[in-house]
Amino acid sequence: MATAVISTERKNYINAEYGIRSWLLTTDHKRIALLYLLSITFFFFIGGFFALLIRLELLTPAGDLMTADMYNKAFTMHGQIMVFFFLIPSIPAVLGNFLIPMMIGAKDLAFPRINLLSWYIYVAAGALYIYCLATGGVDTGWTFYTPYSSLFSNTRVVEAGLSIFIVGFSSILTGLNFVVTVHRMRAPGMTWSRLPLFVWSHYATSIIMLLGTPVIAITLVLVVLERTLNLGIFDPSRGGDPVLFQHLFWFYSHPAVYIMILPSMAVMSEIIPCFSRKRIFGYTFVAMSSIAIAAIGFLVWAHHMFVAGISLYSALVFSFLSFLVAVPSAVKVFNWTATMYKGSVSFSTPMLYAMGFIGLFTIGGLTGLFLATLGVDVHVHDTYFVIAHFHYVMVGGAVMGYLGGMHFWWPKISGRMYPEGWGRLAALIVFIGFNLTFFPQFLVGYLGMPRRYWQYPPEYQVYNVLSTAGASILAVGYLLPMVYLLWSLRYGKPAPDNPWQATGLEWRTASPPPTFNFDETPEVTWEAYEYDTMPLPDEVTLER
Amino acid sequence: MSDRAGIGETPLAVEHEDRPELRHHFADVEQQRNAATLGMWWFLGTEIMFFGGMFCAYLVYRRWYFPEFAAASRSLSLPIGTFNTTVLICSSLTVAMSVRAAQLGNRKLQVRMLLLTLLFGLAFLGIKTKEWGDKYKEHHIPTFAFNAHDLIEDNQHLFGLDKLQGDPVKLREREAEIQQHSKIFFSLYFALTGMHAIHMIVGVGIFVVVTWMAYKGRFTPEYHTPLEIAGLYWHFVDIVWIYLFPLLYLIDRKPIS
Amino acid sequence: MTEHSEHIASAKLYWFIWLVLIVGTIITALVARVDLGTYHGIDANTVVALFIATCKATVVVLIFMGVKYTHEKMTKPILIGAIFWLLLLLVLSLTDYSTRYAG
Amino acid sequence: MFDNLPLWPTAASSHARYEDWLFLFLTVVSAAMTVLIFVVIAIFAMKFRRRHGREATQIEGSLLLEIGWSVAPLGVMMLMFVGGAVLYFVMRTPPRDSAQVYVVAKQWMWKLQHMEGPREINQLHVPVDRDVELIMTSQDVIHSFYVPAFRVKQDVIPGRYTTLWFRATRPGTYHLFCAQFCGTMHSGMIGEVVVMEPRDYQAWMLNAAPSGTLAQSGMTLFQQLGCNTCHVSETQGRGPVLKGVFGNPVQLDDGRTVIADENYIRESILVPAAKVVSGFKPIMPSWQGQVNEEQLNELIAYIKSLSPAPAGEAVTSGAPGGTAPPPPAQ
Repeated sequence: MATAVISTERKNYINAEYGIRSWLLTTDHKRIALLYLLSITFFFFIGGFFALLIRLELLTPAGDLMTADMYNKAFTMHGQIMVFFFLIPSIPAVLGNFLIPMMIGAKDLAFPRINLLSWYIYVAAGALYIYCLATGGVDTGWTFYTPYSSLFSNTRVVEAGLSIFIVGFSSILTGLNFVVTVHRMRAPGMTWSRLPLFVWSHYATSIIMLLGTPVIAITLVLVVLERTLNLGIFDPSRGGDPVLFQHLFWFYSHPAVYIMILPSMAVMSEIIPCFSRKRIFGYTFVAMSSIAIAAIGFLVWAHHMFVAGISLYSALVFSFLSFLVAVPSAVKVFNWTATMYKGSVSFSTPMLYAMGFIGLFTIGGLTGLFLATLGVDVHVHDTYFVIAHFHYVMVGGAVMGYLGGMHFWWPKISGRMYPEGWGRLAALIVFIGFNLTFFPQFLVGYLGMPRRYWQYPPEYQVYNVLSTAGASILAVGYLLPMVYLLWSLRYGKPAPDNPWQATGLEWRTASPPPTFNFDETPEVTWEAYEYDTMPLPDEVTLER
Repeated sequence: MSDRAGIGETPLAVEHEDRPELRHHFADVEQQRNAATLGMWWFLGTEIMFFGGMFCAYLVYRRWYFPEFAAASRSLSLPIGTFNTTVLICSSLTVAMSVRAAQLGNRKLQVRMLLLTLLFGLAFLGIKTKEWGDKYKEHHIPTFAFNAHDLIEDNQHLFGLDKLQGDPVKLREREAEIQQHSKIFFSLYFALTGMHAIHMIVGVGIFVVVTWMAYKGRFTPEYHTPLEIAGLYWHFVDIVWIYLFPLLYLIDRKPIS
Repeated sequence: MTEHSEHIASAKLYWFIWLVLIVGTIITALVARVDLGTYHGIDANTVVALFIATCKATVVVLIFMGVKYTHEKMTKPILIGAIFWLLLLLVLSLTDYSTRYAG
Repeated sequence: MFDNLPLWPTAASSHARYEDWLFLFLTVVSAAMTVLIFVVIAIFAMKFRRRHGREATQIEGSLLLEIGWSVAPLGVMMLMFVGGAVLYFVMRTPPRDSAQVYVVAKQWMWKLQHMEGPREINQLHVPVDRDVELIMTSQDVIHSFYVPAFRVKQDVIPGRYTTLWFRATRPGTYHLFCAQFCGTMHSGMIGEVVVMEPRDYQAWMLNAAPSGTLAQSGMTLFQQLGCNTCHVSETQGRGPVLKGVFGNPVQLDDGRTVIADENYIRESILVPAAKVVSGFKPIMPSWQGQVNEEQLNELIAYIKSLSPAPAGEAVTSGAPGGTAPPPPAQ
């Protein structure tokens, strides 16, 4: 029966070829996106497992669940895995990879084989990291601060450093591919001002990947050499300056935050117009704010170092510049909100994630101002206030965007509809669980609880208990989509080509798309987000 | 910013039988070539930042430890350094010439120029190896029994050691400092020239392939993109050396009064 | 979409550039041995050496790498952008290092 | 459990008050913005909810609005910048006449040394209403000195000194944390700052001092390390007698003469073979890596104390107190 069905079924990128070889040697950007999806999900759950260990340990003030060394390794590997193996590749390598060629009307990325190579590099780096983890792990904190990492730590710093060095190349190659694709592969009529904002944001992200990643790559090489060959570039006992390491590290790692959040903003700029049935408010400003964030994001790195022993003058300069980067982020938030004005707003799952994103990102962004304000940063730096802040941006922002995007494009990727009711429930659970986990951390941070503490004074316990409780809710919120999205692969309703009646080019081809995306190269004669020309989506399709 | 938008009107179904080098997802050779060169330029931008991290460290320590950097820089051989720079410049010329030969469709000249490029590239690496060997003999390689005693002997005045003769404790401390700080110079020297050499080795590898392709007659006046982008890479590596030469060899070569 | 017509530079020009580069290298090496003095704490020898290096790099980029003749509009912005980014790294780091022990 | 649900940390220093006001200002602005965004989203979501095929009104955007909501926040943020910069400037500029305390951080403890002599571990006693400047360095990795109640924090870096100052305003006992991850027992690198009324502080100082002059600790250490088995007091052992050595010339076995100052003593402990006293064999082991900076200071202080105060008088080749100079033993 199955064969008969398939023979009549349209050929798409999934059923075009069969067998493991057809996946491992594919150069189809959509298949590579799925390979990335599998691998980053794997790392997300490893990273999440470490998060769970951390939260359980912090349930009580005493260090009772794990030893101090285990705890230090847990938060280090939670950070490194989540940052380098999940967040940085998440939206770009999965959704970006899948969608950018389709959104601009191309058959593939400019360099399909390099795209596959970048996945193999990711896998190689991931394997090395797993080896590092299995043979004892690493305990330096995700920041690798010298001289602890170069001289004092007895853990597998070399393996971890090399693995992150390697995964950097995966990121560089992805960025290179995106930039060239956007420049060279656009379909006729797809001018820069007609580009979906998703593409604009990814273009900005790619610039950061290209110009920032090499700096951390060489810095980590120097740390590894320092550890293995006894160089002294970052070691004060041999005339080096440990603060120089921090400069070079944050030169990449601050912009890396924008590598994580910009793609999520990219997703928002697609979802919000679609579910408000409106052209996005201030297209040019939203597009340019992405570029501005990428550019100004490089000028603010030393705000991670206000108490690290940099000069007073330097701190003033970096504090000032840090405030500037808040402007384009604020512009985006205002524009998304304004997009809903006089729209026709529906509460579908992606839109729920989007509204959650705006709220949480607002809190995450505003608390960033506290950290840019010099006198306040002195107190809250390296406390749970910082932890809360960047989780609001990276989990409340980046992960919410990722989940929203996964739901939005799931029908396109899989050709199936997910169960809408479950989707909304999961979005709600994630929102509640997230706030319960991380809001108490602002309070306990202002009270002075330092980060990376395995045991802590008992007066901080209440907040930690709340946080752990929230984390368990959050865990349910993350597992739920896993379950019903997998379920939908088999039992979900077949998705129409354009279930949301969205305007992007990716919706003008089949779900799932054919191998070369379009049967005929589209010619674009319309502006982006022309929702007045689209009919309202069929409500019956939306409700399961 | 509005450079030409991509794909032409060619329908997807048309396979490009007449152009074996054209990959399926491009509309025409022109687009493919533009994509490749653009990709290489962006990659070179990445490379600038890759070396940039080391240049940043270099700048900081050169300001901090100028006498040590100057003395250590003097211990590098200026004639060899200058000669090696000219070798690399010659290789850049032959690369440019080989691209030109491809544009003109002259296969013989192309191959000859590429072989010369390989020769110059290997010569550069050989001379570099010799320099490193000398540094090894002088105990100037960090880690391997590093000792900057000769620098201290030769540069008493530069380090102000002559003024410390009456104070053996201070003298000894200063000497220990000089050991450390010149080791930092050599750490950076080996990091920078080592990374440059790795790029050279990769470059030689790429050019072996390109030379083979040229020999097989793959390049025509219309299509020689691999040669072209390999050339861009080679020139970039040359430019890095053009900066490394004054930054490492010529920190302070003024006659000592 | 016309077939791309590449500019083919003359062999003479390439040889001339080669000569310029070689001469530049030799001048750099010779001038380094002459004390050009220090002005406002800036060592003139270093300035001259880096100036010559920049000239050499510029002609390599313009002629050998063909930026002078390219139809590609993005090459120059990329190049200038990357150099600018490098300067950002160096200059902003130096805001710390040049003032750290000032107060 | 809710008995100890603090919402605001104790403010016990001159910086804390300003910092709290600044923080409050930021919180109010942020809360207002957050509420505004949440409420607007809620209103839009409700009011423009899709029902009965409601049609959206297409709006392109508004330049005026864009400029407005770029510039207005920037203005407010400049207030924040100036407020924060002023406070930071004050924090980074210690008053001239502050009492100085030396801080040495190491994995995983704080060692504090008052100029007046008392030394403490993981505890810092300071008088109320007095400017105190900490001059800090680390023996190993980067640490960070953090007292939440004072709202001060500064990384402590090996190989250089960083400083931090505060004026405690309220007596009490406050947390001292290490805020920069420094290895296994990072979270154990905690202590307390005890702020006392001046009178109590004086009393504490008097009590603390006797147990802790540097020289006394040095003597204890001298015995613990077994130095006294060779450097016997009064009679000649395998090593030279140290009484009266400090500040005086010492004849070396290569014929040179050096003055036994701090650096000489330090070197002789760390690299004994460098300058052997004439008449002795270079048999002393090196203590490099076995005694730390502080212990060196203690040992030097002890050896100093063995020489009577007006050292450096014309004592040619021997020590006061009738001890014979070491006999040449070639």
